[in-house]
Amino acid sequence: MAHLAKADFRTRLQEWLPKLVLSPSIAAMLVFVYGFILYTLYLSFTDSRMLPSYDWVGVENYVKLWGLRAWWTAVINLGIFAGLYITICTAIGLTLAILLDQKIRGEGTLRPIYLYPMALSFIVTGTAWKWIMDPGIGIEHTMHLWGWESFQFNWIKDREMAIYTVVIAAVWQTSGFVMSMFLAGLRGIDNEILKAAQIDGASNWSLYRRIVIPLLRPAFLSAFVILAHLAVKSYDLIIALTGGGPGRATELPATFMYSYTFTRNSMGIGAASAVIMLMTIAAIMTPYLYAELKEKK
Amino acid sequence: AEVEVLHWWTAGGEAAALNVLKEKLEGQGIGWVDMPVAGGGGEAAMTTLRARVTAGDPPTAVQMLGFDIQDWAAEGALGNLDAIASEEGWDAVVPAALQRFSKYDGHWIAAPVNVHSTNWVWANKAVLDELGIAQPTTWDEFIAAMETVKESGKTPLAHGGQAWQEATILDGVVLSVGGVDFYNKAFVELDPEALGSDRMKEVFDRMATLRGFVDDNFSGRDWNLASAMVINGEAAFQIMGDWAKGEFLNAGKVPGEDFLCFRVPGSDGAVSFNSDQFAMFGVSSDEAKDAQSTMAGDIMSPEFQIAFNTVKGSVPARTDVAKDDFDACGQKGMDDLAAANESGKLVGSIGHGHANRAAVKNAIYDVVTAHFNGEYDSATAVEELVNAVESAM
Amino acid sequence: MAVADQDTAVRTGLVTRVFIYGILLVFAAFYLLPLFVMLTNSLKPLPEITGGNMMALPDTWTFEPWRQAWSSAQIGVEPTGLKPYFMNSILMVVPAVAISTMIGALNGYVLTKWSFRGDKIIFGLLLFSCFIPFQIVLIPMASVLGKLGMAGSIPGLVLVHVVYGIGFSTLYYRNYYAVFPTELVRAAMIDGAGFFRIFWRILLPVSGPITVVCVIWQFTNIWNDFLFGASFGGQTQPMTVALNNLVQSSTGVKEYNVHFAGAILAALPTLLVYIVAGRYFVRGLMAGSVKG
Amino acid sequence: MGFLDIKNVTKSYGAVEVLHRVDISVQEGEFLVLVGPSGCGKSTLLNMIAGLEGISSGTISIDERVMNGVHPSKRNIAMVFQSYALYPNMTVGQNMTFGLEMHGVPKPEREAALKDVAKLLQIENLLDRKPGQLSGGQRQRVAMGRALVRQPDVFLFDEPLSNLDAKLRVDMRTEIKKLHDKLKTTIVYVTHDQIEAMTLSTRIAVMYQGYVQQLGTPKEIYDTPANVYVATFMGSPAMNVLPVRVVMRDGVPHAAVRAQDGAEQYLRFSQSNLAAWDGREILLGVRPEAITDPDGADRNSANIVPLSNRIGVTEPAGADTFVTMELGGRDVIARMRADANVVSGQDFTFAVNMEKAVAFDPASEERIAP
Amino acid sequence: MGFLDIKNVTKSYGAVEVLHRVDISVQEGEFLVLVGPSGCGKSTLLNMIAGLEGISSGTISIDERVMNGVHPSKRNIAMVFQSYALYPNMTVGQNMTFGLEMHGVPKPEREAALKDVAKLLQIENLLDRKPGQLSGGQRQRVAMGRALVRQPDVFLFDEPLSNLDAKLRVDMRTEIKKLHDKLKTTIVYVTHDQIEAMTLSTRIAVMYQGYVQQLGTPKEIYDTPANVYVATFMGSPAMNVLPVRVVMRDGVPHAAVRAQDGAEQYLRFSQSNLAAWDGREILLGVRPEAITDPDGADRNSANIVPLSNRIGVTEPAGADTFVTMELGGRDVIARMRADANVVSGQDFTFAVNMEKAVAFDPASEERIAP
Ligand SMILES: Nc1ncnc2c1ncn2[C@@H]1O[C@H](COP(=O)(O)OP(=O)(O)OP(=O)(O)O)[C@@H](O)[C@H]1O
Ligand SMILES: Nc1ncnc2c1ncn2[C@@H]1O[C@H](COP(=O)(O)OP(=O)(O)OP(=O)(O)O)[C@@H](O)[C@H]1O
Ligand SMILES: [Mg+2]
Ligand SMILES: [Mg+2]
Repeated sequence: MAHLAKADFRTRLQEWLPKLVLSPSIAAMLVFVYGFILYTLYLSFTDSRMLPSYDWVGVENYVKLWGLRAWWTAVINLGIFAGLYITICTAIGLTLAILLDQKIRGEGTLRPIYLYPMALSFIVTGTAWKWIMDPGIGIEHTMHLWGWESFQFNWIKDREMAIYTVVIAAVWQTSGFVMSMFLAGLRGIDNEILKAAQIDGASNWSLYRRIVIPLLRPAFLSAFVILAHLAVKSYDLIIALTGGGPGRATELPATFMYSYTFTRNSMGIGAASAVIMLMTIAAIMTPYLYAELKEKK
Repeated sequence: AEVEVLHWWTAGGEAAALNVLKEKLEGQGIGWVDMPVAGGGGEAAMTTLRARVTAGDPPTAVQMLGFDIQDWAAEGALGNLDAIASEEGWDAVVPAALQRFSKYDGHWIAAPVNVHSTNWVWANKAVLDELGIAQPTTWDEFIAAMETVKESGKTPLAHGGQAWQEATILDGVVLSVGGVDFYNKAFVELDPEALGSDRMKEVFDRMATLRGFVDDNFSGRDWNLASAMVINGEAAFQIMGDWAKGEFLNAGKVPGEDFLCFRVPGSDGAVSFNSDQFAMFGVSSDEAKDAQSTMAGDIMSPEFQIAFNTVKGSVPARTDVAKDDFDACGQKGMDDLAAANESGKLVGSIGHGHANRAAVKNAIYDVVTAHFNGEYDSATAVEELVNAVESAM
Repeated sequence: MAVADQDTAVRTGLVTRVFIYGILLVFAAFYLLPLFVMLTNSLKPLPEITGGNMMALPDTWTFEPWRQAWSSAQIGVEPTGLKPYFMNSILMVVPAVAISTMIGALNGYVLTKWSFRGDKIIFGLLLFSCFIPFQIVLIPMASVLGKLGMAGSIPGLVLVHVVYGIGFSTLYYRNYYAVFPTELVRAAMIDGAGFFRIFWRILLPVSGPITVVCVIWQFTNIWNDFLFGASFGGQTQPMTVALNNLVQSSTGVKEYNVHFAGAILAALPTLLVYIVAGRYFVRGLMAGSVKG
Repeated sequence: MGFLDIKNVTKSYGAVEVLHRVDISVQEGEFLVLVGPSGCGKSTLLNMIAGLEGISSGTISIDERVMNGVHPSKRNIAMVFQSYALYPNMTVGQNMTFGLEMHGVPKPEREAALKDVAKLLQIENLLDRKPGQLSGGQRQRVAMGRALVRQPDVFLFDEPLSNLDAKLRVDMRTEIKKLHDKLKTTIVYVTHDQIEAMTLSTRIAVMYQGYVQQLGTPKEIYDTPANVYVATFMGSPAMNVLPVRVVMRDGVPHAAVRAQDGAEQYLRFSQSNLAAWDGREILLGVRPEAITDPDGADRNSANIVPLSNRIGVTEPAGADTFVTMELGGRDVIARMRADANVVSGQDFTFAVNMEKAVAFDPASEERIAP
Repeated sequence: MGFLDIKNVTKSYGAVEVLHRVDISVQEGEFLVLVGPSGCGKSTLLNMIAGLEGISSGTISIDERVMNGVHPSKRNIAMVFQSYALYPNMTVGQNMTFGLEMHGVPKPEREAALKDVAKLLQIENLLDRKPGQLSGGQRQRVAMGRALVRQPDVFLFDEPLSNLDAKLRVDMRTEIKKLHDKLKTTIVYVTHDQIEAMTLSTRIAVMYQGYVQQLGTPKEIYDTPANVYVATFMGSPAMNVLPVRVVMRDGVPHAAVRAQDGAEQYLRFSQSNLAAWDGREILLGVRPEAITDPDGADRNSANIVPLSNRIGVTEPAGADTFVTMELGGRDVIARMRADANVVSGQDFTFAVNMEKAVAFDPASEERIAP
């Protein structure tokens, strides 16, 4: 602007205020997020064990990391877990939202029931789920007591299936929240568009398939961000539910990182695994952010 | 003055026992600031400790196990207890194997509270009597006994599928296979040859045999639930540290009458131990130092050792304490400890971080657990063990 | 005769509706199951739990576990129950939620109504910060808090939670304000209002729904946090740490009934927030995050 | 029995009745326009015809088939929504052919229909865009196109041109008119715009507060409004309605009004039935274009009456000049030619075309003459 | 030097220039109306005056004080937004006095100002309601009221009446006119509505694609449009523009046009300067109201010319009847009295008021006569 010089002080203050207001957040973010990420990156190249040390060892930690079976297990588990968790949560959330949007009597009661698990921490409910899925005392036991002797549900004790119990508990916790997001999305769709589609002769099925679901794209995106972030950060859940077991069959990168950093006193490897995790997240998030920010142009 | 104590004894008798120490200190004009963080057998507390130290605000005293103490000492974070130690003559009464952890560079840095030993077998006497089983004295008898139990339809071995519980069994099994020398060579010195030896294969074979006596529903089970199986008579044996005794006592069982305690057959004479100690962190003011050493002295005092260990199921960390207050198993433990100390058969527990550092311990966990859960056969397990230990060193 | 009056945009037949209610109820049961298990077992004496059926209602009803969990269970060396920790949590949560929400609101306001070159990048960076795993920040955070002299104190905890709460609160408010008519801001400028007065008088009063969403989110996350509480709580540990101490004790008898009672007690504030504010939750999401 | 029959239809939302016993019968090929102020129930009625709102009582039938309870998708109706209601996720082309697709029309036929309509609406080059990339006028045309590709029994238009600027609106109005002349499909059309109502319709229904006030041809509505409400609602500027006294002079009823200076003037009625109101007050309705300068007065009228008054505000508006004056205590507007020599504040003699005057009962506000 | 001076102002969004060197000088107390099609830059210009958009180059000054860079809150301007922009959380009263409060006016004064304006706008009984509880027309008045309580240097109105129905719009227009007559504050007013533009303004700026096409009094714009764009934009129905050949007959220029039957007819121009175009093609502009039935023709015109043609569509529209015919290959609209005896498809002799005709250069489309 050519005439900025003529602006009086208060006007200039008005122009600076927004940035001034934003600056503490930016500063905090730079230090506490990006600074720490850089710090972690640095640690991943050192031989830090119990406490940070500053002896450079190059990529040794990364080499070790990728040589560890447990890390591979963790990465593969994350793939399975995140994939299923995000898909199932989305599917259940969408289904419930659509059903709940049909002028359901008692919506006011059902909604908090679907939503409340989000309010609980896994320290709280992990134990309950562990019980429920434990064949000795949980569902299986109960079914046996009720006379269904052949009933079997012992996934939590099965190395192959244990990761799916984690999915169940995680889905239990967040699908209600996802439902709310979709419900909000559905309620936000212009009624006239739905009316128009009916006039156009669309049956309920094609109405949802062709009009409603495509229109929920923003809700899908928001849900994806939240679910992806929860999947990547899942830690409490594993600890409370399976403790990473049986064996180390349900280890995830977050638990892996924690155990190497803090219980195994191999902070360097822990940092390396954190860096890999962050890079993965960045790879997934950047396209989303790009789309989000471009759209607003 | 006050002491801030970070520990993970947050429940039941042990917390109450710690309260004795607290009251004692308060009687001496020293305040107690409690800082309990439970979880993962002290893992959470260690994480907290790391944060506290990094923030430059370490607690005065921290409950710690084995090599962690040495690691912290190596970081230069710990204080010095030489004064009170020499005053009270700790060098003479604390077993050398414990001193290995309580002293760094020749200086006292921690006060041991107790000695747990891990190569115990707990048995339901009623079940054994019913099946006509005598207390087994050799490995083969032990196996035979379990076969008998299995035939009766009960669970021979109660076990919880958590890495540390499997490693606890390992302690006893290694001692039963190769004795103290092999134990030390393989798991303390980490000699690759010993680690990869046929003996090691036998260790894993025995572990596999034991796995065969465990029920299917073991994975993730807490140890006290496994103990409960023995108490209820659902199972005959449990291999577990002496803290299991508390469960039996709490259930109103009497040692020798309702339940038996004996060393893992084949490991007689040897004791694999772990010891809870209070590591004393560096404090600056004299007042704090005084409080700290008063606390250390109180911990080491026979009254406290007795008060605490009778509750906890462990035995005192000093060998000159009267046995009268202890029950049968406790007395046996004390005798065993003294004897093993004499004969040099007191070894640090593999499973509880008294044989080697955390990284190595966890590497061993990984292999043992994987093997126990059927992921490796014994031969593979031996190979993996060598690799894992090597890469963790 | 009059046809059944349905003014919904989409109409469904009777069979379909029965089917819909069926599915909804099945899911309701799925969501309620763990709560049911915790609740019933918290009302049983211990032997009934170890010996009996998890799903069965108590034979003997007892509130003793609740009393114990609240006021007499052994948490550290002293049998205090969860009671004394409750206040610590409140003292931490309230300012942390308030501050992070306020900052998020201001950030959202700036990012949507005072856009400048590079604002999108800043938003992107803020958003990415939501993804940082807390485990990796523990050590550097401890050292920063130590340098600030805030380690082991409630202000320190508040700081940590605020810092890592900003990402989400900014996201929520940004998306909400993005659909707020900019005309109103312009009208207020013409009326002579400055930066803060526009925020205070124009935007904030209509931010109710999104504030509910943000507060619920932050409250739950902060209340349920264990890692930071245990690491930076010092002598003012929050309730989660106490609960953890109760539940995770390494040796001794596991008093499951007390544990469950304690777990529910620790979750009560968040449950309360959900039930009280939950009605506005969908409305807030609707107005905000989705249309962004 | 018409083609589209609305019989005794009421609509309530909860306790509030928003439509009261509406009775409209539309012949096949008719163009019915619904007009009325905001909130009078026009859209509600349209939605009921479409099946988008339930009917509280009464019946709606199309081609003798009762439609109550029939799903909208089964009614063979096409509708243009006031707010376009375009599917934002589809291209213009997809938007327009979605209805055909839903009705199982095969692709080649859809393409052909799309091409024709797109050409008609001059949006051929926009077919691949998304609605978000269109200007308001273009969107409006797509909304229209979506209805036009189909061959429904009835077209429903809900204020389809309300968002266009004046110029585009005139063009589109002409297109709709042409289209109706060609297809002869029955149309029900809601609008706020009177020119639209007057020029497009074969009949108009004027609604107010949920009642149909009058249903008739545009000419009937304009020349013989059923009541004061209809009279003032239709026509812009609105018909002047002022209280006058009926006096008999030479055996013919006259309206006695007071000009601004207070002098009473007499305007001769053409309708002799007003003799019955002799000496009583009535409401006289005169449209602005019936009050002109003498030169501009309708030369075919048999009853042009002079009226002297002081000129108030003058508003030149291009083609015309509007003059406001005070008459009978009311502001009265006259529409003059653009060049009429009128100056604010001067006295002037207006020519009033009393052939076009309407009289209302002051109590019921119903028309009493002609 | 005017009171509000817009000098050489351009505005770019990124690489796109949306306003090109706009130069407008507004005198104190003037009522300037900006008209133009959607997207031509009207709102942008208004926002720049208000300080809500930066100025890319050029200067805007009010009362000789350059305003570039001055914060909106410091410009002493009041603005009415197209979308009302009422604060939803405040009552009507608070909405209206918010500006005064921000300018530090003490409470009693605010109350007094509020009372006056509320009375003027007849919304006294609504002061305690929230905007959500108001009808469209009431909201509009509140938006207006919010501007009126202040005593700004300049009022800016952005399509303030666009959302009202016809009746309300006429009322509000009259109110604005009265208000301006009383306060004499400078006003810049954006509208799509031509009647509004013509009746309210002292001057009109017609904009198109970011250029000011013509700036002049309503009469100038209407009678002597600067180019074909302005000619067809202003006036409804639009001015008829058709290609004609100039031929000299008796030394006077005539327009030669072909009626539908193909016969050439000659319309005498009143402007002799067209002699220069003898034999060449020009564009002839004639407004619909200048083509009438002979009885309805302006009796003051010196140059009424007959024109025979076949009648196309007729559209009765209450006060008038519009007749479409084909002339010179174009559709031409004539505006007749409502009672004119015109029947679709018949031949008819129209009266064309050539005094009002305008001629344009067919290449540049600029006006060449009068
Ligand atoms: N869902 C509803 N619940 C209650 N009242 C309603 C509902 N929908 C509409 N109404 C009321 O019904 C009346 C008629 O509404 P409708 O939309 O038919 O008006 P309209 O004539 O189309 O008006 P406009 O010209 O503003 O579109 C209004 O008074 C409105 O407030
Ligand atoms: N932020 C922006 N970025 C890019 N182009 C813009 C932006 N805002 C407006 N424009 C463009 O500037 C031009 C002028 O817009 P403006 O809003 O002034 O039009 P207008 O004359 O007020 O139209 P309307 O009558 O529809 O309100 C339009 O072509 C528009 O697309
Ligand atoms: Mg409507
Ligand atoms: Mg605009």
